[in-house]
Amino acid sequence: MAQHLPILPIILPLFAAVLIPLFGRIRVQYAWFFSVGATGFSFLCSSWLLSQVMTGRRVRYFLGNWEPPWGIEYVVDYLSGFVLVIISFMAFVVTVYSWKSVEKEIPKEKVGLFYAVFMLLVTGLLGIVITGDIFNLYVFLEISALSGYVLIAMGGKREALMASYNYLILGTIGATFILLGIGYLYMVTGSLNMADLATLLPPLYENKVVLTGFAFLVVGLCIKVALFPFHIWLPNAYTYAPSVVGTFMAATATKVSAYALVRIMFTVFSPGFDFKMVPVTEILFYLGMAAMLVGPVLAISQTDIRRMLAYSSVGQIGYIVLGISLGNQTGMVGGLVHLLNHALMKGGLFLVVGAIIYKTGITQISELKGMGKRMPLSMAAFTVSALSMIGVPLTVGFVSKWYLGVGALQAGKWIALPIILLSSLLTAVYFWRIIENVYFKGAQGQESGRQREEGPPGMVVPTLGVASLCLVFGVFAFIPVSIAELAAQMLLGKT
Amino acid sequence: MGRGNVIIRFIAAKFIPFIQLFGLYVIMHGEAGPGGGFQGGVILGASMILYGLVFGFEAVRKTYSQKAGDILSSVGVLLYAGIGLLTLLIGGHFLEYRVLPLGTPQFSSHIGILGIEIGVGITVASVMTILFFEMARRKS
Amino acid sequence: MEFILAKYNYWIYIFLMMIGFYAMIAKKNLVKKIIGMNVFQTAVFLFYISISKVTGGTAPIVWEYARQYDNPLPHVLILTAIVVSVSTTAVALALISRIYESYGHIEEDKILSQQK
Amino acid sequence: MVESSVPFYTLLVSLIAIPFIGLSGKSPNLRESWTLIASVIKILMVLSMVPDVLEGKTIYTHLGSILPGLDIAFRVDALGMIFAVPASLLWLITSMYSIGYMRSLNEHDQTRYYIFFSVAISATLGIAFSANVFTLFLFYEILTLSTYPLVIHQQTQESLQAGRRYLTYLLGTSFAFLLTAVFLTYHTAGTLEFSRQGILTGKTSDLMVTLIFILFLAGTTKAGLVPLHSWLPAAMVAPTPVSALLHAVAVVKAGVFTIVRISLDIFGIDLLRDVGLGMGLVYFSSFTVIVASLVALRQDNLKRRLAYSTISQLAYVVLGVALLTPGGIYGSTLQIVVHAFGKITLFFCAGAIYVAAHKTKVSELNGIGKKMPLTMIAFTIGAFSMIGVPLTGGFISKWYLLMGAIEAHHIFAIGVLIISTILNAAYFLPIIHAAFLKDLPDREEPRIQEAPPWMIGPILVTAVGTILLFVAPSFFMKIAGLVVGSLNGGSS
Repeated sequence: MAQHLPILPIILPLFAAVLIPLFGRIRVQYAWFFSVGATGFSFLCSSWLLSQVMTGRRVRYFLGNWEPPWGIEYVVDYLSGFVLVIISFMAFVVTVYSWKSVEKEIPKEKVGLFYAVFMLLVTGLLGIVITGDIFNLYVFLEISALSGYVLIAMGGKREALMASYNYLILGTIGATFILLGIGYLYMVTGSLNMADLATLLPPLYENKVVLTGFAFLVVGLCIKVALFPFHIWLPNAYTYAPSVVGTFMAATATKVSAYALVRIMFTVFSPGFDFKMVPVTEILFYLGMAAMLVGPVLAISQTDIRRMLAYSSVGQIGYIVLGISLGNQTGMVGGLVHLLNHALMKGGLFLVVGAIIYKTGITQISELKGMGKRMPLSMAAFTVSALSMIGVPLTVGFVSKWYLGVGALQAGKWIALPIILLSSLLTAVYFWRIIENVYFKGAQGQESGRQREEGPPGMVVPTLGVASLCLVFGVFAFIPVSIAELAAQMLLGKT
Repeated sequence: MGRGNVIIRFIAAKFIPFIQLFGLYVIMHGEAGPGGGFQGGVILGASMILYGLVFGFEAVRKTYSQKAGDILSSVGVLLYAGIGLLTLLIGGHFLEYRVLPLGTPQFSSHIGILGIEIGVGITVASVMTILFFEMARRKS
Repeated sequence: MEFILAKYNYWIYIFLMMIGFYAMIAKKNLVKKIIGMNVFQTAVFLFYISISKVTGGTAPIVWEYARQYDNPLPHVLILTAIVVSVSTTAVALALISRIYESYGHIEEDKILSQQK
Repeated sequence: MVESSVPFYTLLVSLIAIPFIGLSGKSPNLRESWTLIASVIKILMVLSMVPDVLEGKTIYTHLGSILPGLDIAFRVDALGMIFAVPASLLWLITSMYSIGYMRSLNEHDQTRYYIFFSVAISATLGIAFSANVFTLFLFYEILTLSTYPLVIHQQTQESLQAGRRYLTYLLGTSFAFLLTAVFLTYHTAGTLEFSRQGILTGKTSDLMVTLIFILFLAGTTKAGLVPLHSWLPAAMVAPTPVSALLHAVAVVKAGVFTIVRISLDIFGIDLLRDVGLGMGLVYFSSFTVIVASLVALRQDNLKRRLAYSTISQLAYVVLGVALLTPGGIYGSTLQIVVHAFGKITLFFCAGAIYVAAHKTKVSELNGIGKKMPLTMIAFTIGAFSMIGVPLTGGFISKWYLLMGAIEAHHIFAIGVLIISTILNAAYFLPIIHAAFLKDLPDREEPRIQEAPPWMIGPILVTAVGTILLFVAPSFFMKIAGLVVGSLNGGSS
């Protein structure tokens, strides 16, 4: 059975997605149980896969036992194992957390549908990560995107509909570009398997068709990643989605697209191609830095806390892209570790916001006064995550920043260093506004007046768990970093 | 609704069984020639839509309730995934039909693919129908 | 001229694609955008199908005249892509109908003016 | 070199106390006794390391490394000790004083206050004991963040405003410049570990060294060097014990200590001299000394006057190090201790005046010596120490600073020291004059009206301490001697 593990993380949520509409009719709670079970096992399988990979073995799985390049292949290597664990972990945490929040935000008759689609989203995201087939990647990308559109539209406000629609239009443009790029590559190589493409492509690097295909792939993925200036779909989508969906997508969706970008750039194509033959990393470098500045600046001007976090995501994506584009191992490690770190930080922040909305319905920053006393545990988690985002030492945020900074210096790209630090400062500005409101404003002399309104344990425990991981991986940073280092070696090792 | 021309109603009534039969044929034929679950499913779904257009949605709902549609769409996927899981449990890879214990590997493959196609067909047909009726139900 | 004629399939698909792309970006009507999206996607499907053609090939079915046959794989891929496209369209139309219910418009600028 | 975990436990003590403080928020007596117990244990632990340090040994703890090159490690040497001993001693005294102050004024959120107080002192000792730039940076940030809630304790619009400035200056510059400097140091030197010979020697161009040095200076805003000083007067909105802590024990001193540490152990005296950075630093700090004193002259708010005095006094420390002579560094190290005792006395007095008489302005202090004789005598001692009058500790440090300047044949520095002494006298003596020799305003009757004993006690202790530093300075002089001795290729 052990050799079938690679398929399990994908089909468990898929099965759940199918079974939930059937059993959810009997009792709504079953939907939650199935989801938790599926994501939980998915996480266990992913962790097991990662541990397998860490022994130095690449795990491959042929669907239907059709050998590549004919059949579809699932590959788990350092990189995909790492991302797989991140995604399935966040899926598990968010699902556990979701019960109360969904109960409140989604009409009862739609809860079953909600969980079914949510599981499809998880399936799609995990599929993107694990697949070794470039067309399969497109299909999973669309599965996740479609379920994303549906989930966002379930947000209560009518703005959610327009947000979902705009996301749909831009997402489809991106996906179609990707499809077109895949077509170009297929046209000259006749293969869709990533590993196979990697051996077939190098002699064709001068070919104009290959270059065009590459360009379409990168642009399409940049839209999916929401890299500045393709980020316009993101803020509304995260703001108006149901809080569970906003949390999960903020923590994982763009990361997975970033993973796909890395895959295309470094596995299908090679570092030599990216850095020497086309100016793609150069462009990504500057776009990443632009995102790092624009995101926080826009975040500062927001009054809605979720929209602020969404713009902050735009900035954080810049870090990941910057790390990828630096072209040395340190920078790459920074970018890859930030996949995990940002998932934890942003996940934690959105989880807290979800709890606040559940408990009080507050979405405006100015209304958060005195929240530090009303929801002390949640706000503690928020503070830890926020400090992480700023990049205070001993939190995960510092680890990414350190690697990115050192990587930038090693690459001789000095300009990146002040940008990274400036971005941290801007991040500090918009988070400090909240922390000041939460702890130090209003409610003077009401030391015992206001009673506690902490969220239910089902929400608080996952939140605290994620927030404490921000600290754990900030102190024991060698754990994710060592995996990311192996992954970076693998990606950059080929010439 | 449903008050269409008598010719249309007569012809539709006579045609729908044949359309459905053809849909089934396309599904069953999928593993050996042009056809398959998608195409067959769409044809089946189209027959339901035609029925609805001509005789009215209430008529459709009588024979094919919304609940049935919802369940069928899940069942189709379940069939697909279930066969995949079955092959896993038997010891093959996911969707490796030839390990199914049905005599020769060729025959097993035939049956396996057929099962998959039927699953796809059910899902596609029911989803098509659901989509159409959900859209039509919204009288703006 | 030779250049244009020899690659006519690409010209067709690029032309269609640009029409669709224009409609997606420039049209204010939400439904027209979706129509544009369909044209846009179909153009890419056409591209796939056209590259699968082998000169003198027949349909990829085992029959007596089958010496050389077209590449069936792109067809299969596009079948999947069509399903994706249909689903996207379905989701989009469902969204539009709900947008119409809650805003009373399907013109983007009017909706945006309501959101303010 | 001695391997020992004591430095780490020393830090941990006040952190362990935090949950106890937090849980006993309902009964103030219990809460405050936790604080006091922790501070006593902390002092004992710090003192327990003194013998080793006096023998010239270094105590080293490697706690773990976050990433390759980023170790959390502690190293207790003479320089660290000279910061840690007064800091931990004065923390105990400040805690006692806080009890009196906070209770007299019936402040809100006292539990929060004591918790962050404890974090702040841990961070301060962390800075004193850090063995590399990363650990230093880490505790530097923790100190900033943990003192923020103390600064804005009033939670008024004004204090939030001041808090924002506090953070912008401290957090902002440390992230913008200090972290950049850390990055560049790591990039050029490949390590962040402190070393007596400096770690940048011969690694890079003079230009780069200058750049890194300037970044370090700009990033260490805590030192309050002009023109990056304005957070300090703004932070005077804090409760007085906090101001005392900020100035005398923790924040500003941590900044100055950081500059000293980095100058000596990252760059090294030789490198600074070769590149000519010492000279630059002399002029820079002299500028601060003079300007801050001039500004202090014009302040009417007592605490603000004291704040500018701090800026000026602590620039002495930087000045002394910048001379790059043994005498100068000797004087600087002593100045750290002496100023701590003197300035904390002054702030305590300011707090006592506020609690007992509700006065905050210098112009209101006429005749206050008749109402609060003990307080004002202590104030006088503190002020004399600031000026450098004999019989107070201030004389000793100023003497050695002057010796250092003479040793360096640095006429400019000598001039600065003399002028600033005159200025110090000019802004302190009028206060004393007004307090004792002028008449009380008509409405007030001259009866004794001192602050509560919890406040008077600490004031007297620190005042006596200031005098003791003149009478029996041998302990600190010995440590200072070790600091200087280790410069000449001594064991690190």
